[in-house]
Amino acid sequence: MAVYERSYHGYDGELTGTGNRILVISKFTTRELFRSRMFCAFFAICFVPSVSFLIAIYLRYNLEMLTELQIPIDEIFIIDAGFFINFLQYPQASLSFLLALVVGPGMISPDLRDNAMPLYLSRALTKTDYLLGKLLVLVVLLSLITWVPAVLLFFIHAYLGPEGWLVDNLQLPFAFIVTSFAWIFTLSLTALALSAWIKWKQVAQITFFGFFVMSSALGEAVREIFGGWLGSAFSAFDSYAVLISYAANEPVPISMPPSVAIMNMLVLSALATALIFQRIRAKEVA
Amino acid sequence: MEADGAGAGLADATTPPPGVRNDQPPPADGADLATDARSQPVIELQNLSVTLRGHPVLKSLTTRVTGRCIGLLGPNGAGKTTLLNTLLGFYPSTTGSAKVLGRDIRERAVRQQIGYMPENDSFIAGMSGVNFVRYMGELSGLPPEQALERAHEVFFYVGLGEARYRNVEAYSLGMKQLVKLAQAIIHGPRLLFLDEPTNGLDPPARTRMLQLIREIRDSGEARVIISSHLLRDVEECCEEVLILRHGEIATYCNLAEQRRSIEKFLLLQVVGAPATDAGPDPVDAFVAGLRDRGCEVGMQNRRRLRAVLPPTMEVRNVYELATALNVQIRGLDHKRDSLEDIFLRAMEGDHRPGDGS
Amino acid sequence: MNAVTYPQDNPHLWFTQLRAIIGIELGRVLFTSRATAIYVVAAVPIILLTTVGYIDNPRTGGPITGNIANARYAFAVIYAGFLLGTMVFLGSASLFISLFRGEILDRSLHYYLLSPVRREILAAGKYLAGLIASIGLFGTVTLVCYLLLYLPYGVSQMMSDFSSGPAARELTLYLLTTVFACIGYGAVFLLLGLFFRNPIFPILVLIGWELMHFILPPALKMISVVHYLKGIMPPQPWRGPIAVVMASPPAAVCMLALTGLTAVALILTVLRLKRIELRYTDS
Amino acid sequence: MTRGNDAIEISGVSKFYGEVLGVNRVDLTVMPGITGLVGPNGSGKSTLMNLIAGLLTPTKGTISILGLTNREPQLLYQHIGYCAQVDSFPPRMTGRQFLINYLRVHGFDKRSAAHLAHEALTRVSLLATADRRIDGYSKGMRQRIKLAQSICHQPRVMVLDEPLNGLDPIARAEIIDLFLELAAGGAHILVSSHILHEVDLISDRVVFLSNGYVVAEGDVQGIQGEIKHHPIQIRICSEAAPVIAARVFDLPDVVEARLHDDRRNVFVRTRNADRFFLAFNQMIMDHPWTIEAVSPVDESVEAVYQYLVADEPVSQ
Repeated sequence: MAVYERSYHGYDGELTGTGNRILVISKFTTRELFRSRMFCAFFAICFVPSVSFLIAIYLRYNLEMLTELQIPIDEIFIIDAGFFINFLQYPQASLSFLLALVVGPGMISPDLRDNAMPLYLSRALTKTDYLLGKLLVLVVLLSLITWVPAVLLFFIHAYLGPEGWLVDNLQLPFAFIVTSFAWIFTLSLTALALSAWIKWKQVAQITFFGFFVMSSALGEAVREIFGGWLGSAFSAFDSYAVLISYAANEPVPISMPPSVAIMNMLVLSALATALIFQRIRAKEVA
Repeated sequence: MEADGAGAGLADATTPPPGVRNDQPPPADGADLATDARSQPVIELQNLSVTLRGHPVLKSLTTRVTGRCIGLLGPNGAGKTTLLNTLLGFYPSTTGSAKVLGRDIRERAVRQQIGYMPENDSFIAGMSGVNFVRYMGELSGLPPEQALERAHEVFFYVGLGEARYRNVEAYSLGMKQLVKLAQAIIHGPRLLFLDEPTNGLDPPARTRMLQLIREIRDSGEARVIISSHLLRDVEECCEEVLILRHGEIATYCNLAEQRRSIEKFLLLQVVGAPATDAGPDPVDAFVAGLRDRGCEVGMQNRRRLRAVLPPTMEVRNVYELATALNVQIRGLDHKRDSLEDIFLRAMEGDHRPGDGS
Repeated sequence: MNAVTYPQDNPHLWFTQLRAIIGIELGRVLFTSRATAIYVVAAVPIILLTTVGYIDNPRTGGPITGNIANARYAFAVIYAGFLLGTMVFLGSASLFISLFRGEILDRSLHYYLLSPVRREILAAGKYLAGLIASIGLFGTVTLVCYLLLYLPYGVSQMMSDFSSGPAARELTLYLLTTVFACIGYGAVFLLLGLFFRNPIFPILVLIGWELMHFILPPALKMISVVHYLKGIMPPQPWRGPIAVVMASPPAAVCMLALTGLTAVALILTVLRLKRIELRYTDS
Repeated sequence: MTRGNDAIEISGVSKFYGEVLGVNRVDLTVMPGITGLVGPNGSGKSTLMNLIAGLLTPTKGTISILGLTNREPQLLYQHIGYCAQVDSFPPRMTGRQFLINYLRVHGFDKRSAAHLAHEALTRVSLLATADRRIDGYSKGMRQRIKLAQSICHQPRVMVLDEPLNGLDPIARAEIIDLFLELAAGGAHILVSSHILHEVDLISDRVVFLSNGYVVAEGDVQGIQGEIKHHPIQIRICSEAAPVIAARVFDLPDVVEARLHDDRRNVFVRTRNADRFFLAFNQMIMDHPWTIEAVSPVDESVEAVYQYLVADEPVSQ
């Protein structure tokens, strides 16, 4: 029989290396994100287009069901590279933008507003670890709704579809992965840069929303005056569309040269990264 | 500027006796610390200077801090927070160097052994209390299972057991301070930096916080540095005090040694019978009587007197006068140097109020 | 020596207070870091139209906009889509919302509420400061952009258009539209800023409302700002879906309606301000 | 100056935020001088101060400050200075500009505003840094500029929510002297604070709040006196403690004497303090004891606080 009086004692268990701090930050940030039901619902909606495209592919190759519905198969369902490009260009591009709008600004702003930076920095991790941890979350989430479903649909179609289709379309998945990563990094870095500089999450969201809306509105205005492709140089969405088609060597919908598209994304990402690092150097703490 | 006499004398002092609080008997067990932990200095500064935005804030500080619990004091803008932030690696030191627990502050691993409790409210929104502390634990290197287990342990230890599943931003001010302490001690650091731990707490919460700090200090597993403006709180926990002024060390001394007790300086709390219209008010008569006997008497307010007895007079004579005038001596104490006096002495030569850098 | 004259002895006290509030608010709205976004938004169209003025069309060698009539048409499209739709709308949104919601987020509104100033004067001071800033900024941008159209065609063309051509009337209408857009959107955003905790909602609410306005039943059209702005703007040769639009009332009626809408919004603002309760400590 | 009556009348005031209780049925008359407001966090302290400052309107009951209410703010706030606990300021402003702007909104002309601002800055000794931007100020300086803002228009009522928070000892002493000076000038000063010994030192009367109710109001001694049925405890420290412990039972109303295990302190509990102390004086005359220290354990504001408000121990 013993009486354990509640006195303080330290922790002498084993400690993990300092390398895994980035993963710890990503793990907890993701876990907190999925604790809100609203976000889970929104994230589920982001998968609706992927599922519907899957069904489309499945139906295409199961003729019996289609014949009863008397739908002329060949005219509607031409599943080719354009099919996947449309998948990435329309539903997934805007959904990934909305996801970045919802998640991105909330990455750093709350920590700035609630003065949580000293809690991180007083531990054995640097601000770069913190930023990489947050960036990783964004990149993973955005990948899950851009190139991951695209590549999956591609291989499912290759499996179901005609022989030899896989061989002569092999460059498609790589095109999807490369261009989607460019798009993901542009969105994530811009969102993180705004989140790192603006204390209030809502204000960062407006600025993020305003920035993209403004740039496409500007693109419209320029197209009105100049015509030609100069207008779409301002819009990141058009750049993404051009890059996908170009990488998949399909006819490019907008006459903008792909180099301008790449430049648009590079400039945006570089500017955002510079803003983030500027925030790192500024030794503001509490 | 070399620290004044008292401070310098300490550099080679032997182990200072456990702190004697002003009017409570000394702790019974006289915590027996492993001697090696005692002699190894907590913080060594080698003319450390820090300039922020072109403004010199710390001016070549040199000292070796060895106590178990050290109070960091100084007027606003003296550089307390800057010193803390420099030791934590937030600000780069302009010149000179500093060692914490024997390792240079530029090493990232040194922060593994430090626990830091920031001054202002700081938490992560949307997280439950225990989840927040567990996250901080894993960030300090604890593996996931131990982090969760340890999070619950420290939560119960700081007395927040029942609120651990609620969100931190719904906590009261006192609970936020306790959860900040919990995240600072979860990884069992060997050195704790507490920035204004009792600021804004109501009396019961303040007592509990001071009790926790004393327990951590007496456990011998961690040294504590407290930066605070509340001198009574520092007096209750700390054995040593480092006082900064204008970015320099004004005093670094051990509290017990500094408390010169002045026998003849009395603090009195008196209550006279209600002033009947017959004679003068008893309390005024009492004061006049003391002055007749050669005492200097200062009246803080109707109830509180300060009296300096002449060599010839004893406490007994005071009671004689009180009995004669039917005045009750509700409170009597020999005035000892409180931390406030040590602080004011350190500030001597600084008559410009509100200096602020 | 009592060098101080107390407010009670100041005959036109409310005017002094109004001037003070306008001065303070103008400083806060135009010269703080938050204002940079508005300056960027205002600079973009100017830069765009200057480049248009200088660059020649590679094929024809002449100005890109072909002839002045075509230029004026291009301006109409840019004005409706970009200048009015984005610059004035988003610009006045961020400017007027920050007047109250900005101060609540910064937790500095209590300094006003604790001053002996009538709530009517406080609301009026803030609104007027917002108006001066927005009309000053966006009005100038509209004027400069319109004049920039004439860059490639020389001053003579401009002079003749103004003296005899349609330019004078068109420019006045554009300026009036901008002014009334600031007045209308300003009052609405000022009010929404007081009600909504998260500023993003009022902006989305209004965008949705304004975009849907042409499919709204006539009764609901009455209370949308863009409906009246259309009445003031020079007639638009609309293309695309927006062409099918209910004819807006004549310009004078529109201006009156907008002023009425503004008055209602301001009265609601004052009522809300009278009952507002700030609890920073444990909010 | 409108000559309202010279008191703050709070009659039957309750304040609810939805179903959350702020304060409940508060009846209080605050006369000129310093009134300390004490109570744990969440006891309704801030709610009561915000009600008096007019930032909140009571759900039930009325508050009249010098005869005015917050329905006519243009009159009320000429006489009220408020120092919030939150330290946040309009952006990009120097200390002096902040004061001048505040005074201009009051309706003072440029010259009077500059004069009053200068006077207030001198009083809180912030002249040296008056023309630097507030966001460069340290915590102590921000506290002083807030205090300057609450006194610059020479109000007759000052509502100060933890005014000494974050100030260093020197600044605390200066600001306390300022309060005493203002109170001497006939102003009402309401100070809320958690540092009990400071509240006891400076306030003429103290209001104890707990869970939204006013549990006691008056000067500390008066309150202590009224808690008659609770015997008070006195600590006597002397070499002759054991002997004193034995003999003290001869004195009237002594109910308990406990010797501390260091045999130098004895804790005596008596039902009537006045009679005990007078008898104790006489007893010392009759015995050769040398008294080192005597301290009323219960008379301090900490003890009264613990008895009335807290259920946990509150150290001296």
